[in-house]
Amino acid sequence: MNATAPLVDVRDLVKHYPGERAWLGLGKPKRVVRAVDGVSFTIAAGQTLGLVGESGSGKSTVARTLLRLTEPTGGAALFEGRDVFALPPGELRALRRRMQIVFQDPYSSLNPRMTVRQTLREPLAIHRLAAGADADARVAALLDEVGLDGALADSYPHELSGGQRQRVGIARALSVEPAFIVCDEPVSALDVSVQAQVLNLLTDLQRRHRLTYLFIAHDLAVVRHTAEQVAVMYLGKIVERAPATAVYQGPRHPYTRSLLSAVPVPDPHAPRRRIVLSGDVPSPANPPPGCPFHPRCPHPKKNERCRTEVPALREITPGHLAACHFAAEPM
Amino acid sequence: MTAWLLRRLAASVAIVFAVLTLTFVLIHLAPGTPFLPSTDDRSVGPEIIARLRRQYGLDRPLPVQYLKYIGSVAHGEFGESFSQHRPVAQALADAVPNTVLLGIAALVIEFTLGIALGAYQAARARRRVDAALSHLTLFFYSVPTFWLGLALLLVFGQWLRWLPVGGVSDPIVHDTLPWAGRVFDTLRHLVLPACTLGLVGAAGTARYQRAAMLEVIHQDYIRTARAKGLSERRVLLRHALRNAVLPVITLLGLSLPFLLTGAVLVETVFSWPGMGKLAADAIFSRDYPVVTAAAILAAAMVALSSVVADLLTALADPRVRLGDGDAA
Amino acid sequence: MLRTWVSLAVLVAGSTGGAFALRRRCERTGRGRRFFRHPTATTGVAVLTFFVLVAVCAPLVAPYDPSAQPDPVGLQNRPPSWLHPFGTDLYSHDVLSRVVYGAQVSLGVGTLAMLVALTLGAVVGAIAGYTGRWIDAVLMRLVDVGIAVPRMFLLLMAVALWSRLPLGTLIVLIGVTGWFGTSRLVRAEVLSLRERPFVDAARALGARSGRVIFGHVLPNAAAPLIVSAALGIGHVMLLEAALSFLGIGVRPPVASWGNMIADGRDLLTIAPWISLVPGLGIAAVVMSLNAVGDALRDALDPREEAT
Amino acid sequence: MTQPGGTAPLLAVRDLKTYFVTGRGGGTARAVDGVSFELYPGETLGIVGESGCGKTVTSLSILRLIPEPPGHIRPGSYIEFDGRNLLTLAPRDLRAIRGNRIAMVFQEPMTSLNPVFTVGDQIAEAAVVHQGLSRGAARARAIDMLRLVGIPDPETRVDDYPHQLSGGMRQRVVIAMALVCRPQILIADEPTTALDVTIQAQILELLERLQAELGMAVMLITHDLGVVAGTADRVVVMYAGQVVETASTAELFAGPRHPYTEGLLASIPRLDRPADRLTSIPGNVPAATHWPAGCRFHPRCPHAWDKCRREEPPLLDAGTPGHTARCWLVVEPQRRRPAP
Repeated sequence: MNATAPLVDVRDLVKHYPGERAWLGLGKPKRVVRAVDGVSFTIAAGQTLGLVGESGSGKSTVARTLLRLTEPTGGAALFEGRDVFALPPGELRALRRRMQIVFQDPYSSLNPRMTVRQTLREPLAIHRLAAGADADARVAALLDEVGLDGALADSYPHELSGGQRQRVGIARALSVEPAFIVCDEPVSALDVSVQAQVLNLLTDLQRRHRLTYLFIAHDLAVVRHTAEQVAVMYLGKIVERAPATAVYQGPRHPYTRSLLSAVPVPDPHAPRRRIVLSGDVPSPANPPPGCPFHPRCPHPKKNERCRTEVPALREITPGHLAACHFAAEPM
Repeated sequence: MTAWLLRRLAASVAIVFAVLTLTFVLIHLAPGTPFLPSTDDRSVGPEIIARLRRQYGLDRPLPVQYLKYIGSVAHGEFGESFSQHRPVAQALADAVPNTVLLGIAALVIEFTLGIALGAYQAARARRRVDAALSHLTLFFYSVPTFWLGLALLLVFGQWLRWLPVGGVSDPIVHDTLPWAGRVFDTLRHLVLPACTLGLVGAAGTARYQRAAMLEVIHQDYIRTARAKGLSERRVLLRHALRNAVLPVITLLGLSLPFLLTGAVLVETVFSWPGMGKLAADAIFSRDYPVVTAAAILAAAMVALSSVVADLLTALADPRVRLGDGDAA
Repeated sequence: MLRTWVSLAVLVAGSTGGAFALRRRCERTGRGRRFFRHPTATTGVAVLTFFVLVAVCAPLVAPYDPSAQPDPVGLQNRPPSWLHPFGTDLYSHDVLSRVVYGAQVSLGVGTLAMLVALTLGAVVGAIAGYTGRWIDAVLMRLVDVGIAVPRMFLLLMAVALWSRLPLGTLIVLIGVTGWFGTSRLVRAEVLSLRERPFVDAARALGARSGRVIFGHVLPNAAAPLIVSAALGIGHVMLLEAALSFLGIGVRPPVASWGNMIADGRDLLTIAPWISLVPGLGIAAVVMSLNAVGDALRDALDPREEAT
Repeated sequence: MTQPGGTAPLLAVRDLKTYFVTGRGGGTARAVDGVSFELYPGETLGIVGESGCGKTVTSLSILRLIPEPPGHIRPGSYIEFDGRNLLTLAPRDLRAIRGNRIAMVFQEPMTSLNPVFTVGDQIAEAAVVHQGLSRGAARARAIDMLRLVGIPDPETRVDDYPHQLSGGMRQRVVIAMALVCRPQILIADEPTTALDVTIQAQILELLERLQAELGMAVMLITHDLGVVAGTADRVVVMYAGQVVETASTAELFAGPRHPYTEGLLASIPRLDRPADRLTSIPGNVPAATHWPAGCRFHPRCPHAWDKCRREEPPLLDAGTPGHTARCWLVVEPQRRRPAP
């Protein structure tokens, strides 16, 4: 592994869910759901990639397959040079120490029958990192690290607030000292004031431990504060990928542009140029032909080609990729 | 929808087939041979047993026996009843209509009374009426069916002498009665067994319906209905009940096994000549073909009724009827 | 006779006091509060405790030997009296003594058969739910078949094979024919728990399947299982009683509440107490079990714990 | 309080207290604890706060949709509409207002529609009940309403069941249902929270257009100050069951006077102002059973001093007309600590 190689290198990740078959596998299977359809990205060590998309875009499926919580249909995911998708179970377990996940819903991501201490001691036991008094010391240190009172160690999740639970979830991910953490919408279930606390905590931890993040969000504003690179997903595909500043200042894909304009700005005097998209996100079981975005696309030059030809994700300017036939032209 | 129905029917046939196999396996697993008189019966000589074995084909290899068994059942032949000395099919043909009559009467009581009670309780939840009815349904849900039958028999049949104590019709006068009189006579005989079976079921249904209704009442769409300015009556009867009945319809399919189990007891208590009594009596004469046939028939009835319940659910619930589209 | 009265009084006092003491202790926790919020929960616990104590202390409580026939001619079908509080039956058995020993059999069969069914159901359901794919499909089709045959007919078929059924076999038979519903329940729980993020979190941390199932899935599936066990014991007791009533369950001279009801069946008009007393016994125990089950359902509801 | 435009309020909430008894030992949750505000004809009033601040309970209390028990509205609370107190109205009179003159839209379009009835039936139901519409007229009205809220192909959609529609479509149906009787007031409780960003934009646009077309007053309840900034004329900020600040939207965003409002504004991740670190409010919202003594915000306030811990501030006039804040800083501005 040389110095320039990225820590995470996902190549053409595909995840299709077969339609359920009826009774004992008889009967006609339903249409395949193309949850993720050829997604590629890299994340350099110590950096954050923001992965943004609406519900049904496949962003959470990317997270789950990347950690092999769901088996991928195709593609490769190189982590520290090794393909996660090809690892045998034993090596995969060892790798779990290096890559971790923080979930969206702090209410259901903690086992309701385990105290905070039990939750945090479990990973230490799994990987034989500490036991007995050592483990308790580690738990105390972890709680301190995420800004929780040590007295909460013997509480059950239902006794904690949403923000506190999410901190426990983060502490659990940190307990095995990973290099890479997937943050799957870590703040979208939290209140605004608590959301800021948790975002700041994640930033602090990243600096302190030189962590690499894949930060998943449905909202471009949240990612604005955390990510160096941003990728926008629509219907299982990445439609735009670029350094954060480029995405925010010069979005190339009409979908990114409307996403940006749809974020409510807390300033009544801000100029409102809301691009309201018509219609809904189509079902991934039945994606439209051609450009997946074309039925909702507000682009003035939209034409027959958009309806028939899938635009490739191509480099428009150095480091800035977009999947639109007109990405190179000024809007 | 038609394809779905065909699939469900195929599944039912498969289930009945599996039950056939199960009965066959049970027969051959048994200690001794159930088709034959008990071996500790000294009066039967070995040569008689050997003859019987040949007669019932028990000397052939198992696969052959299995195929023969399936084949004969498919033709509606369940063999010869030892105790009644006539084909099992005939005995069943006499018994099944009685059980069906009893079962339908009990089902009607179970569901009309159960749903009405449960819905009423939910509307009056946590008030005194609800608590009183809860205790009552708990009692009926907990007493042994046959004991309740005996108690009703004692009170209404023996002490008050309002209703006949057993049988399906009056053995002496029934045949001399005109058409309407015969129907009335049968109905009079039906009241006690049907109530026994129906009340126990109704208690269970009421408990279930009450819980379902309370669950529904807390749903957002009930709040929406209230916010529209609908009367409480309309909210409960139109918006809540319609949703709360859905799981109860599913229960209909599941309740049939319990109903048939109860029928065995109730028919015995009230000497109601149905399938249950036939099977129970057959046990004592070790009339195995009858027991097996009754079990197969009962399974077929259950499988069929679960298809009917599914069909009813589909008719009542647009989410099932129109497929579970996640998005349009 | 005095011994019977004294011990009964002690048991009543003990079970009532015990239930109230338990209630005082439990009310400190949210779960206990939710349990005892049910109007029938305290009574249920008291009645259950009473009958369990009676069953355990049967030799102490019963005034006579349950199978003794002191005077088959002169002491037939006697109504309740000071010496025979629940009267005597056709064979001059003391009904109270038989009810007391019958409690042993009825409660014992109910509990043991339920344990058999629960274990089978939990194992099958957990395997089906966790492994999925064809194992799940095959097991669940098996369960479909099991549910399709009315349990009574299945038992009739099985029982008909034995000319004299040992008690142990009866228990196993009732258990083996009663796990289908439990397995569906456990499977559904496992399926929904498997999708829960905390299970994913455990897998992401590198936990092996065993740890995931025993540490995360099953403890969270335990609540509905406990509830269904409480309700299930009552159900099995009714079933045992029904089989004994039909004469194919527990056979005399061993007393069970079911065969006692059968004994009194033909004497309903002249000696109703013979059937009435064991019937009320079953009703009381099953009612208590159902009441406790209902209260447990509320107490263990995870939705309540969030608030 | 000075009235914008000098008109009389359409709806006036005075000292509303809605409490919940949480069962033995749990104590009483004072979810809404003395809330007052008014809604003027034709305006959009934003009610903003985090979860647990009492904003939803406030909106449900207006139409008395609080489940009782465990909830109850304390005597002494007063909600004036059309010269009458909604809280003491006979049930029949209250029903004549619900869905007819004051309508509500709820957060979850998924669960606020009854799954077993067609959307047409559900939309027309309020009109059938309040205006006695015939079957045919009801259907025609439902189609009109579907067209009004921008659902394509309303003639066929009218016979759809809720599960056949997408989330955004469902919320449009819910809005159509609320507006079928042309109410004077629409209470929208987090109407876009459950929706995707692009769908949220659609729904906000729709609400704005409908308000202009139908001229009703809208009470928009939300946790998102961004949504308020784009749509509301005035804003009520709630914290811990109380109103902590009211102001016109322009003024609130230009010069918030309550430290909670300031904190809330600062903690929003902004597209237009990227910052390395967000400002956050420390701590958590306290439990409704145990509001802190004194100013309820003091444990989380960077400026709090003794007085805040002791005495609960009233809603104080913050200078400009219509701007009030429940904070001692309004009268003792010198106590404000400079930002670190």
